[in-house]
Amino acid sequence: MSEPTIVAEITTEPLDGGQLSARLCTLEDGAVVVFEGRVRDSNAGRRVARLRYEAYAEMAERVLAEIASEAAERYAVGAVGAAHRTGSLELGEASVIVAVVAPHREAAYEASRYVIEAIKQRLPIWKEEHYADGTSAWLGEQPAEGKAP
Amino acid sequence: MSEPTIVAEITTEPLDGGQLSARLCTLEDGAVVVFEGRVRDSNAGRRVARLRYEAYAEMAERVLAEIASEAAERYAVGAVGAAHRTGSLELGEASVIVAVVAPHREAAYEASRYVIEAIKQRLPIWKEEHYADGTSAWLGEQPAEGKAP
Amino acid sequence: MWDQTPQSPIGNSPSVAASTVAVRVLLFGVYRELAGRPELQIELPSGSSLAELVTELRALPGLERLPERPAVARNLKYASLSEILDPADEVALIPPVAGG
Amino acid sequence: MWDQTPQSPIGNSPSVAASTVAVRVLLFGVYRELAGRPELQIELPSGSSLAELVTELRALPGLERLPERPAVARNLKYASLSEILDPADEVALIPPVAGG
Repeated sequence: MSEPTIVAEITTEPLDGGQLSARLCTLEDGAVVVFEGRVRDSNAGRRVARLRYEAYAEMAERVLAEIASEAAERYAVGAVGAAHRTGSLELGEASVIVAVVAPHREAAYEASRYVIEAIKQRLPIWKEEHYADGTSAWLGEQPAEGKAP
Repeated sequence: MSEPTIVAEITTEPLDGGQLSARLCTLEDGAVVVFEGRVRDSNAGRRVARLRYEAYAEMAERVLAEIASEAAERYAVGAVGAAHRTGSLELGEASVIVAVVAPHREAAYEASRYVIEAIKQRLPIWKEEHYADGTSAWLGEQPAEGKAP
Repeated sequence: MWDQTPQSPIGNSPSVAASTVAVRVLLFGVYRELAGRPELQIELPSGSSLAELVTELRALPGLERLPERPAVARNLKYASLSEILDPADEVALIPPVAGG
Repeated sequence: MWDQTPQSPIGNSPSVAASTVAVRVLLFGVYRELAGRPELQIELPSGSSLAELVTELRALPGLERLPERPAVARNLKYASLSEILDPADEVALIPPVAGG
């Protein structure tokens, strides 16, 4: 198997998982796993109207490429692609996609899971939820104490 | 959450995972996992030219719906869709797709994995590999002894 | 152990008309190729099990290579070989599956 | 513990010109809102650590609510608060991330 392909993008454009996986797939790859994270209409019991994602874009692209490369080193995959959207998103729109293609399904699932968990832990992106009642809040999924998460 | 949606199809038409997940997704679902199995150009060291899938179609649609329903009972998901293609497939074409949408990603990944593993264990579908050297062989991934696999 | 001759009318069966069962047998994949055909009609004594049907089938030309205990489906569901056949059952012999 | 006055020229620093470091500090999300701005320029004595930079920042209006030990990045990489600042470093304060 040749060196795995890595794609990592931070973009304000709408995301398309099928398009990303089509770009990555080769005839050696029998398994494709695409994860898509979408804007839900509620969170922690509150009605969400829309979201805004803010990124430290230059760093986030590096970190996303690092995460994808780590997954490609750990698992026997042909390619790992990940993209995160920034700016304002409506309900139902995709905020993140992860596409992994691999000769076999076990590696594809595991690499996919690795990437999305790492994104949630350390991609420098922030989410501001705007609620149906007109208020808004910044979310953070883990404490920011100390050094690198 | 309302009753999960179940889609199960055995078809000779090309499969499209993005289309299937789009049909299933609601605004309650923040996570989408799409698995696609594709025809690889080699298997067990032999060059594959194309595949032919044969199904006991009437039973396979029932079994596929059962599998999808089992996944929807076990995991907190909004919908489970699965489709398997039959007939002749060229290299790179999708033979199977599984789309799961769920409020949260853990359930989406787990249900997706459950469905594809169960498909491989008990969906009454058979695969004839046609090799580059002109020969062909029927594949079977587990012994057929005794009762239901 | 059974042959295809209908059971004697003085057998145990309460109904004379039900002394045999006719089942449709579907064959797929490698089993279909062994038999050289996708479907068979088999008549067996009433009360025969799926295991006994398999024994009959293994006596047919080409099907000697069928496993002694293949996976089977009865009326679209996986079934145990100990199940007793009903008239008009549709039985399928299920080779090792290879979906996905 | 440090103030923003340049270190005395008779300090330990071998080069007089390097007695202070000027760093660019980027603020995101909730930290940006606390500061009321996305970016600051801070001058610190040479040899200052990231922890010392954080102490300086927490003395600024609005940033009192910054955690004592926030996550930080230095030149696009997560960094330990014990790291010593280099001139022209780009430092970012990283609020709890919420990608995905």
